[in-house]
Amino acid sequence: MAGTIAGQDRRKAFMLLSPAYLWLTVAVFLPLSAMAYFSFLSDVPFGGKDWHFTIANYRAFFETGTYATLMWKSLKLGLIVTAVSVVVGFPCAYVLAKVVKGRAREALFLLVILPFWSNSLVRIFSWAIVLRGNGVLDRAVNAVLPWDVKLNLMFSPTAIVIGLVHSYLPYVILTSYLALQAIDDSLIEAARSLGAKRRTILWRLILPLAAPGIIAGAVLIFVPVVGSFMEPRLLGGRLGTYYGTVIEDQFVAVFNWPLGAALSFILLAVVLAILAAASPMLKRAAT
Amino acid sequence: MSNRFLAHLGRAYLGLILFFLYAPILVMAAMSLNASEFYQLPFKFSGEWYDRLWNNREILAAAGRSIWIAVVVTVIATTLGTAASIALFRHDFPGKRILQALLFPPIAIPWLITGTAMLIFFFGIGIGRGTPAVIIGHVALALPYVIVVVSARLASFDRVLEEAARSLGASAWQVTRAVTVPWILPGIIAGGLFAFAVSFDQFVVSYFLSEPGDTTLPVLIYTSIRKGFTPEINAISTIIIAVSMGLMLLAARFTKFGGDR
Amino acid sequence: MAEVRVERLVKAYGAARALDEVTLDFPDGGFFGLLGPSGSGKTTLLRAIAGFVVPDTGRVFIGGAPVENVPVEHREIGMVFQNYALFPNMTVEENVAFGLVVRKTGAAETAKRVREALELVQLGHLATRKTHQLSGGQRQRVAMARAIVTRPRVLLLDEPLSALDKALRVDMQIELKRIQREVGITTIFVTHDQEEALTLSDRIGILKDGRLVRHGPPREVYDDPRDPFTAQFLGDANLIEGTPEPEGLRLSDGKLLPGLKGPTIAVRPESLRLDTTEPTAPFRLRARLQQRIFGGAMGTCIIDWQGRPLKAVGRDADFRGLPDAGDVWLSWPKESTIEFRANA
Amino acid sequence: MKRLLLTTALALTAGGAFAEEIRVLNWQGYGTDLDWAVAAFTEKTGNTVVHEYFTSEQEMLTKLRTNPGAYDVVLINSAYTAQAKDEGLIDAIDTSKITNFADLDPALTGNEDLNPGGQLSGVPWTWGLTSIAVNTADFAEMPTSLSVLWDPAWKGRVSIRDDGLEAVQFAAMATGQNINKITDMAAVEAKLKELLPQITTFWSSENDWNQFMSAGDFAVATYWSGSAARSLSKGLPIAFVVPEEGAIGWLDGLSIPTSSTHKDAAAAFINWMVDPEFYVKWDAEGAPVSSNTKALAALPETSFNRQLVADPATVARVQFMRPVSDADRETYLKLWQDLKAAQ
Repeated sequence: MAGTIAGQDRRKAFMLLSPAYLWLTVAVFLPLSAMAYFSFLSDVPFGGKDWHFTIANYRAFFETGTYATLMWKSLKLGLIVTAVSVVVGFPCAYVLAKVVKGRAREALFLLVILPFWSNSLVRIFSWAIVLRGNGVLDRAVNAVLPWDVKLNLMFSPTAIVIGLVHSYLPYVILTSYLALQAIDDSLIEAARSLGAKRRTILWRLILPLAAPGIIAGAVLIFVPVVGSFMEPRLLGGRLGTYYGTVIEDQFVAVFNWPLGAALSFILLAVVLAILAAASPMLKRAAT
Repeated sequence: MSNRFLAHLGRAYLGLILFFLYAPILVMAAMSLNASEFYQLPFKFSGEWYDRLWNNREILAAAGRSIWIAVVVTVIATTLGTAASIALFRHDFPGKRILQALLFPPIAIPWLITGTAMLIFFFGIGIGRGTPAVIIGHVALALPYVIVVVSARLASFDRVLEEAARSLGASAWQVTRAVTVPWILPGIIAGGLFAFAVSFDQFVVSYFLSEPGDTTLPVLIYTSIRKGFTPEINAISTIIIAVSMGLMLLAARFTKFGGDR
Repeated sequence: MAEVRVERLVKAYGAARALDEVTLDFPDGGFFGLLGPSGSGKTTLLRAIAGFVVPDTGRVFIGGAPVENVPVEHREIGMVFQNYALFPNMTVEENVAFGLVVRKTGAAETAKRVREALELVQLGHLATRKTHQLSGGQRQRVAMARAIVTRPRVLLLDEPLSALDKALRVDMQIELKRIQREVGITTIFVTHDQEEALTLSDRIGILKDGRLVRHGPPREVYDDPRDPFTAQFLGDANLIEGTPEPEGLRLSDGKLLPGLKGPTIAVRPESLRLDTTEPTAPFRLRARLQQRIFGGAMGTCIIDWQGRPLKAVGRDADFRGLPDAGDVWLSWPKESTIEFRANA
Repeated sequence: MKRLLLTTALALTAGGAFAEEIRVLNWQGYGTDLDWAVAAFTEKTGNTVVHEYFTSEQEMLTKLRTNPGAYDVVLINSAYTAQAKDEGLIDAIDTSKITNFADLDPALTGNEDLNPGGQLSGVPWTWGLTSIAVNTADFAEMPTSLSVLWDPAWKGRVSIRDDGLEAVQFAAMATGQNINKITDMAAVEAKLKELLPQITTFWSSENDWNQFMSAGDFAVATYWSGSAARSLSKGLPIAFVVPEEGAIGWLDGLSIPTSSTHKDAAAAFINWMVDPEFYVKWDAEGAPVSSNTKALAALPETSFNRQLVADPATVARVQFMRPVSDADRETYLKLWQDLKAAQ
């Protein structure tokens, strides 16, 4: 008899939860399973093609150094972009959360996260206009400096990093800001009353307390950057071949979906391994 | 170094970041008013690209489709996400932690992988590419954002209010509607705005899932960038950024995103 | 209005039992106080009656009908929560009207009953206020009005006055009693404040570790607590232990208390008399006065008897003749001795 | 509104059929998507045209494979026609529906690459050259050799298309080989390895090319003859060069996908595309060489194409692209990918 109300309770939870999970099943879990299946095929199983099961797609990754090189290149890009975003974004979040007060803070905060609602592709393309040789940046620099400068940052890894940092910086600012704002000012005052220096307060108090926010932001940046292909293509020029662009090619041009699936799974495994290694910190971030 | 000096330094830094964030957007807007088709400098003012935009059926259709899809995605993702957040907040059951963790693959897996996986799956089961596939994908990507934002708001909700309402005879649905939802409404609105932004700006998943001739604006922009780009794209982007900023400012008046006290 | 009965209610959280075989009747129209230390299960019992807690086994009846499978919203109860749980997004009026609105009561009827309920709690003039603009006492009244406006069969109060300061609490006790009498509704309330329980209730129940240890009218329970825990929890009690002998209770100092069974008896502090000379009363002990505490009209003496502290309370005037410290005689009338049933 | 009604009425009567929307898959800015041409077609037949673009033949094939039913007309380089036919992506052409067919150059309609299995599967449309174009602001004297791509003086201002096959073919020409029968792959690889550091970025469309060229990013880049004509007419300071090593010749055909649901309208569109009326006007803006002999005859003497075709020395140097075997293509793509990845 006690079971009925508890049972109803469980049914209600189930009814509220099931649409979301059903959706994720159709949109994420089943597709990932389908992709796992595909990664072991020799060719796409439609259009009347011959196919059989094989592990050749995974072997391809290890047979030449090409894919591993690109994987490392993409991981490095992810790390650099994440690091730059955190180093640039955290002080910005700190100023917003702890220095600026009142309505100005609200307005500035909005300004920082507003680019979220503008198209990231267009922003990347804008960088192309800015960075291009004889483009806006070169002209601006030459207008200020008396001697002739040719920066021509376009089509270089630097251009890719600039574009990606620009795209993802608001994430780390947002998460750090929320974490910093939750730190009670009286804690900082208490530390100062105990004679702590600014630097000590930063390292011993603020950074540890804000770490969950910083890490959450870092994950939000690292994951998409490792898989990015559009930014390297548009800003990287001949240097714009990354792991993501190779996967894109398999799906869009070469039509070797099984190889693309296998390459995707290897990337997924690497990303999940990295997230797992960082999970003790992530757990703190989740709570 | 005095506190005041540091505060000034901080503000200057903030200004620098804002400049970094907005400079390319401004350049883009400026180029939509530049006469040269090839973004040549020096700048020569022209409203031609806006004129041409009004006659560009393809861009306008893609923009309309993007907005339409984003609205549908926002409604679905906000509804599902809010329901799930409330259930996770209200009920305790075995396996809750695992279920919660399962909500986040869309964030923890690069979009490239989710997008290509969806392409394979939808192709395999016959849905194929097209708007339904795009909507299914976008909702999945937006869900975690809605759940995070709504759950954060729910965390500050006193459950006794729900009990009070039930003791007064309100059914679970009435409790949700009259007490819980009004309280978390700012969270729902913020979550909805995120869902809209995720969908409207989503390129990767749309790129793999949208059907030729039926693409969303970001996909059209990407193909245009790679296959033939005119400043009409700058024009439409400028309009969109201006409109979305206006909407955001409006929304900001009603909800406080920064959690400002 | 209806009587409430719970039968052999059990609720366990892991190994701990919040309710352990509790059986209790709450008479129709009565004001029943549930009392106990924190963690004794009193709130769990109240929430089980309300329906927020689903008991593992046992039954709950309201108005004679079993309600274990009736969800909260259909139990026709009114409840006042510890911090009132007023809906922050609604005005006073809207809060009070909520129960009627969800029942789809007509607009005119709703308005009339809301007005009546607010009049009853004397808040008619604040109807359109937002709840965060109210003082603690006003909130408490709104919560009351909201709970009774639906004319529930039972009114459940969860520490309704604990959030108020002392002076206000006393006022509200009187107010609560008045409202309950006017409405005549079966009321069950939870408190850890024994004075409040004694003041308000016409019956009380005392819980310990999930078990109901004693229940009945307050005076009866106070005068005859039947077990040491009740005696000590409700009011104050000096416990005295000894060895039962055929002619009486033999204490550790060799003294015999004739006619008492033991092994434990209790004496209320206010029943103890202190003298410097040996009194004639049959129950008297030699002890040592350790400290006299001045408390205005009333005073308290801390006494050491056989290494065990005892307490005596009386008018300050009664203690005037005593030294600040030193040997004294304790005595009490035979009829003030509390004997426990367990001894029988 | 009145005009709209009128055109609709006209369209309905003129076309004699219900107006259909056909989808064309082509390179961006390559003839089929000219505003006036599409408008004229709609006026003639009542059918409307929507475009979709690709940036490589590989992508074009994959788009056909993964979007059945999405396209009605597709432009396929004759080197790829057989592959598309083999995969069942395109149908044989019903030449009776193309009234201008009789005027097409029989050498082209009979081209064996367009007739896999002896069935015409792509209507020859245009042909042209892939060679190099230079920025005349940088070159006082026109280069005569492909080696200009490897010239250290232009390091960082060279561009080619991101296409494995084409890259390999250019390297083959530069090493004096036949592009259709490459024997010394090691030389090709070494040559490409040398070329990559020269490159600033890859171009992927005519529009792209124009933007980079006008921004000064390119000094010398591979280019298509038809596109060069168009860029010239838009006023870009460039010159199209056929170096002594030769140029890649290509023949583009228009095909109808098997999955098309508007085959009659598609045929009508192809017919319009080989119509002299269309071609003469297109050539004025810059176009490749038409397959229609009447159309070519109607060109003015000064036409870029007339001059190009007129020089027998140039024509002799052209190596026409032939279909590539699957194995060779895989080798080329792999080589190209590995070289790019190593950058």
